[in-house]
Amino acid sequence: MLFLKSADLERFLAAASETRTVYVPVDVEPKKSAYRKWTPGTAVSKGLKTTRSAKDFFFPQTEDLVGFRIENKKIQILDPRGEEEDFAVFGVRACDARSFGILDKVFLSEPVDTYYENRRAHGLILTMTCRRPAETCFCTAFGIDPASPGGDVAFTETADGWYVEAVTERGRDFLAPLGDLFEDRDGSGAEAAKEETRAIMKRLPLADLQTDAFGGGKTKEFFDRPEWASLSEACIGCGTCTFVCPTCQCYDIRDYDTGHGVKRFRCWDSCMYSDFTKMAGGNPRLTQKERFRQRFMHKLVYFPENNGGEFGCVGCGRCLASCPIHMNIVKVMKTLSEGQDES
Amino acid sequence: MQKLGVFVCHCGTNIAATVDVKAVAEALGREPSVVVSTDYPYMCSESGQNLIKDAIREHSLDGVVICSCSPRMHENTFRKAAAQAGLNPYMVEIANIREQCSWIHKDREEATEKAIVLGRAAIAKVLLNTPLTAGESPVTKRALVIGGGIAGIQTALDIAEAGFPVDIVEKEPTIGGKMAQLDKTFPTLDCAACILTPKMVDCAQNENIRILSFSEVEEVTGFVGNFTAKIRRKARYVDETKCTGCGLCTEKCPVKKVPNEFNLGMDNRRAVYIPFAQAVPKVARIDPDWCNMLKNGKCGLCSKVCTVGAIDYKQTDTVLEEHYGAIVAATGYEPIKVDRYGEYAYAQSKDVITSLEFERLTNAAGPTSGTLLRPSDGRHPHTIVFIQCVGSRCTPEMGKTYCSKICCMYTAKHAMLTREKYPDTDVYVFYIDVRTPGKNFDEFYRRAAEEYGVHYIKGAVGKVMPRADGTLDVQASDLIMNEQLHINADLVVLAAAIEPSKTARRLATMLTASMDTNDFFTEAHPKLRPVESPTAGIFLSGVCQGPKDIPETVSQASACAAKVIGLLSKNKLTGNPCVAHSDEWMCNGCSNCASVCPYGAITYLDKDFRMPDRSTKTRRVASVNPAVCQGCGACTVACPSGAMDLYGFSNSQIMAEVDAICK
Amino acid sequence: MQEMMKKRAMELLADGTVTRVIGWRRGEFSYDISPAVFEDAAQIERDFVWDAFCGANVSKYLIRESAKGRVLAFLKPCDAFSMNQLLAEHRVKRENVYLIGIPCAGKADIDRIKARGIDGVTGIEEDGEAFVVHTIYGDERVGRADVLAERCLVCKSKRHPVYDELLGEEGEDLPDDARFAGVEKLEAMTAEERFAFWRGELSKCIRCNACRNVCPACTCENCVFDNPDSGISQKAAADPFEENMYHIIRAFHVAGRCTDCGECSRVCPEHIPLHLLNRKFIKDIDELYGTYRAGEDDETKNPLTSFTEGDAEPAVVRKRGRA
Amino acid sequence: MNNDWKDRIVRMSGAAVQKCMRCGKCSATCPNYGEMEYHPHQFVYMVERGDTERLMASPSIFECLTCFACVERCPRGVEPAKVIEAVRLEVIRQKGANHLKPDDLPAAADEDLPGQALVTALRKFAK
Amino acid sequence: MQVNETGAFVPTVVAFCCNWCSYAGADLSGTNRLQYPSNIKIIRVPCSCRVNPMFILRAFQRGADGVILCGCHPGDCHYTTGNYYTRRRMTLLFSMLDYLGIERERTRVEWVSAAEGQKFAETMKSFAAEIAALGPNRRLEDLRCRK
Repeated sequence: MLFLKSADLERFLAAASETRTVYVPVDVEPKKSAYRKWTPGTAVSKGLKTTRSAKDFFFPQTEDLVGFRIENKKIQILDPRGEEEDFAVFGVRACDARSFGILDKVFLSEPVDTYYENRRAHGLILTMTCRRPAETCFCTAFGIDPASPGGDVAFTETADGWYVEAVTERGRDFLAPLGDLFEDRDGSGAEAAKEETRAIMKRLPLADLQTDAFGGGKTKEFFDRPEWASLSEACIGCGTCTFVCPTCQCYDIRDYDTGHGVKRFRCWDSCMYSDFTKMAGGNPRLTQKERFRQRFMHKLVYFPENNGGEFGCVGCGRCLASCPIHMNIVKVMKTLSEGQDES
Repeated sequence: MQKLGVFVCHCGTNIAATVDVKAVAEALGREPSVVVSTDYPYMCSESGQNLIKDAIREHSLDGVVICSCSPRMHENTFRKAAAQAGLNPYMVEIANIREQCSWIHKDREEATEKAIVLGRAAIAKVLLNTPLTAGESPVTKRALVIGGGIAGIQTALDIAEAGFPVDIVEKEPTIGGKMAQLDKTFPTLDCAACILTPKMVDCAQNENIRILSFSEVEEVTGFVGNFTAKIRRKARYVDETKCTGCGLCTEKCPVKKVPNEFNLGMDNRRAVYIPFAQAVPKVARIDPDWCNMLKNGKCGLCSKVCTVGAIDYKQTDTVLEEHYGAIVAATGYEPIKVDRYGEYAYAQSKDVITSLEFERLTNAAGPTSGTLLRPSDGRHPHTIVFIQCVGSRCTPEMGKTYCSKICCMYTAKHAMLTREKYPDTDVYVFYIDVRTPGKNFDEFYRRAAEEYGVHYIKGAVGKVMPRADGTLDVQASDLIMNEQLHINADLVVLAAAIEPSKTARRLATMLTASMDTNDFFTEAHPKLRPVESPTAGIFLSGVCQGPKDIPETVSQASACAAKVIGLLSKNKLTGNPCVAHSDEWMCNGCSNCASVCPYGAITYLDKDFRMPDRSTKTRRVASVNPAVCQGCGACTVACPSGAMDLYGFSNSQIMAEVDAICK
Repeated sequence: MQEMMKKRAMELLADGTVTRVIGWRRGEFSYDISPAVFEDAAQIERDFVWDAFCGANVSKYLIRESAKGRVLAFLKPCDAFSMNQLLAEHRVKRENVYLIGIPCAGKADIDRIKARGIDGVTGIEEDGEAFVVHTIYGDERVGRADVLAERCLVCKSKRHPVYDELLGEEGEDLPDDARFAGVEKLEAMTAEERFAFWRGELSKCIRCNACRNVCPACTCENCVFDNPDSGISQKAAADPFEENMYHIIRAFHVAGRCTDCGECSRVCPEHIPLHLLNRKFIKDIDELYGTYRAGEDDETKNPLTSFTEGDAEPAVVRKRGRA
Repeated sequence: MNNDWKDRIVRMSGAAVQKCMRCGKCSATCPNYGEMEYHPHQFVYMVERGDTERLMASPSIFECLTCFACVERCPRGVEPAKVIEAVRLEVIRQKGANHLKPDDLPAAADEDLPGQALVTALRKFAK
Repeated sequence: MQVNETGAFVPTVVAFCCNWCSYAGADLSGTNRLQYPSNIKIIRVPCSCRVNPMFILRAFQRGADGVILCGCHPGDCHYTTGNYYTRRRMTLLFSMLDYLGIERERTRVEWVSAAEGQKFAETMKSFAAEIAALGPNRRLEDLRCRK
């Protein structure tokens, strides 16, 4: 099995950077990391998760879709897209890696979103196992194994380096020319590390979180539950949960008049916002309760209903950490499940 | 898609000489929405206006942009033209390509380019204009004239003659003002009192005129056609309705040493007094600073002698509140204090006097009963020196920057009258320039010099030094002879500059009328609207607007009256529709807007709103009174939610202009 | 204190003074406490919590709650200042709120605990001047002062400018010297340094609107940034300019109204020190127009809706210290 | 008309000769008027006209006492005394005596020389 | 960014002028034929207090290099008090822009009366020169709007 020593990470990233831009998590303040473009000397974060998820690489917060130029009463239509370059994202955890599959289901089903498709085609995902999961982690509830993170190439972290495994054909092609950077070790160390991770997952406070109560076909069961009122009571209607979420994929399309033309761009939207789903005739979701319910019903009921049972959440826990009022999917799941027992 | 018309004016060569008007019309014609774009030598001319009207009708235009002179000039002209063609007048925008383009740039290419940008900004704005309809408000058919000098008197008489009630508010116990203190008037040498007092009496007798003497305006609120003024009627301790002006009290009053302000302190009056024989109203006043009864409760003589029981020691100030449709400022002037010019020794010598003091010294009702005597020793002066431009035409640090306008003429009058009455007197006038434009003015001055032998010397006086023998050594220069002179004078008369009354500044603030740096009221237009203040409903009469002599003051006062009559004869006024308005759905009732509104135009209502979920919610929201709002826009910025916006200058309109200019 | 609060809440519910109670509800890991509305004694008994992690300012909820009926709110000094400002702006019906002032010894910031490398938290206990943090990786002990929120380290006041009753001892205003240290540090930099600093911070903004939505001064029915008719609505910052624009205008709109409760900085998922913007306005107002504290009372006029004839000219900015 | 000369005098004196409205108050106020061939108002006028030679040749320029009465009294802020001072300087410079250096001072100074003269000299030559 | 024929930077300057004093002052400088640079474009507002900080930021966003706001002298406001509010608002806004590291010279407030045509022209000249010396606005521009 390929093994990359800790000391050789810099060499590996340098080599990878020759063929593509490589993004790595970097500490921006103690225990807070964000993806940055790797350049020689960039220190890779040892933290668990970046504040923002890796979905930004494929589905950025704002993206120009089309441009218009108006000259002498004539309108010209412009495609703002240039040649997309190859890039790689390093250090993607299992939860984020799974999220791409969820996004694919939305963006790559017909009609295909070519902007997203184009980025996916050029992006290489280098995943990493979790050695020190946090209390907010609950990926296992959605059948994710943080010890087998997937992606194109998976890195299994140990004390002195990483076991490296190509998961896809693209991953193999990527690793092939880099052979001399790795040692060859037997896989037992990797297995031990993976077991260690799995063991920690079992001790986490949310290890027992159950998803059985939820899934496709449960709309009627949950839609009118009285608990939504108290759950959503403190919600301030911000978009934090949606914007840090690796699977939220709603966007708005807007026009911006630059003075010499118009740029039509899309930007993330949030179902928590009061103008989400606002139409000429009004807004069907009148209060924060309906908006709040939408977000969780979507992740726990509607999405699995439309996507073969797959939940729209990967248990990364970012919303648990970021929500200004600490309301989150876990509290929702627990409250609704409890209520179900009583009823 | 809106249809716009663009009209580019040449203004003869005023614009066309520097701006390529054809290129501007062509470039703007390429803008989206513009369906017609043309140029014309004079857009403001009738044929120019017809061009616009025809285009509006022919192309069914939704908006019009006129590239021409400043909107301050012809905005109304073009709005009216648009209205005549059936377009809402507020769908017109002006791009100022004359004052702010062709006149300030020399390079043709540069000016043309700028004119196009200004045109684009106007197009961007007009696309967001909304048709506006001005509201109407009733007119209170009563005028307030502040100041009872000749200006105020004339204005009030003219307004009253037209049938409208007028109140004259005068801060002194009598009307008459400065003119009442003058002896003769140039260039005809009429006696001032002889021509003024009949007018004062007319005022008193005119049933449309109410004289509020010894009163001051304290507060003015409201707007054109609908002012409310609070007028403080100061206590005079004499019941105006009872006093017959017999003067008994003034003879019996034991306090005799009160400096008489009517004679500029050159003689004395009693503590209870009537300012002068022809005072209107002829009512006594007790001076509380001197009256023993008011100061320490001992005396009461006047009360005893008064046959009608008019004396009222317990009288207090009262405040009268009255509504007016128009307000006239006629606050007049004061001579400046001349003690600051130490070189003239005004403070050292009693024989250095101002021209106004000279008027009193030659007036039959003055301290010397009209005989010209030196204030110091009461002897007849044999050599008199008049000094011109004292404090006029100076740097701001040294005095007033303007010419006081009346000094040349009244000095010629003084010099002439002195020589006529006392031919043994030598009279010198030191001048920088003698300025005598005016009907029969120069002839008057030449008579003084030629027929009366007044010595006019070009040059200033450097120093006046009192000498031991009681005469004054006047050191001056004679620029024609190029020599320094010393004249041994008995009397020196200073032609002090005149300045607006000190009360004018406070009044201007109350009226929200603007003033220049010298505290003269600013007129709405220096040439075309000289008797109106820029603030609607406020009019200007007399010297409060700028130095002028009596004939000029009277003609301006009548002009002012004509404007007031024009206003008062309307039953309704059309307001300015460019006022603030609040979007009730966005307003959160925080009160920020009301706290910056200078007119109190914003109030709050608890209003029921039907919410999208069919519930009813009571919310506190702002409401603007469009008749009171003047459209400054202070509230729009104070409002954090953007609920408050201004018609005619909306957020989106201004931002559209910004965008057009910056792109 | 928590027990006293629960007792008073139950009493006031029972005697009909109020029908609802605003407080804080326990979370999963001790620190993740949510503001909550309680309607009966059982809920209070089970879920009501008051500890060092009850940082959320509950005053803004009273806009909504006071419109529904009589409600009891427990207010920290910070919340009470915000409350008073809301009352001054007629946003809360005073007759519909019953306000109990509660003392505050400063709130802990979980991010500062985690920044010390502590994770896998399962519970936190207060132990005098320290916290014992239980984690799946073992227990950790941290000093209270080391993990207090920034806003609490420079607390402006322990006093409640408005209340119906107080629980515990009333405190006093605290000196302001330390509060503006962060602003002063920036002011001492060159313009280039300041620009670089703010670009670094504001470029992190994801426009989640948490700062705005949590802010007790941001109570517009429809924010200009959400209103398509305002001409400046933005859903995301499509350009660095829009990041600047949003934060400048937001700070400007709350200038003279911001009580410096620090919620904006607390909720920012990107840890942008937003309080430094608001405090800059507070400091400028104090220096130029005299000390003013929003929420102190409901009579003093907001410095942006008042003036004096001798106010400083805008050119004063150009004349300041170094560029 | 010598415009260079005029500009130099105006620059050196900082006086605004064009603001003069010929009232003659400077001359009227001048205590040394009798000793002068040209009087303060004429100085101002001649400078404004660039009338170089006659003025610079006139002993009047050294008759001015620099009492500043004219500066004090001028209603237009023209400052005639400063104009005269500048003309004086110009004369001195033309004579080539514009090179007094601090090092020269000890030799030039004698006990009877008033201290103020030294200060004035330095001020003059520093221009 | 605009460049003239000699290659020198020509800034875009927006001047907000109140209708009663400064706009009239600008007209007067035109009437008196007092020149000032053509890259200054005036926007008429009823009162300086109508100018929302949004407008100033908007101008920078759209490519302005300097923004100047002119109103009646304090105490002379046509609406009595408008410019007093302007003064506070703009002082605080400018201070905030400075705090964010935006060049403090890019913004200015001047009081110009209807009689001060000369002052208007002088002010505009000096402001335009100052902005030209400062160079193009890069810190507060919107790249999408760049020409």
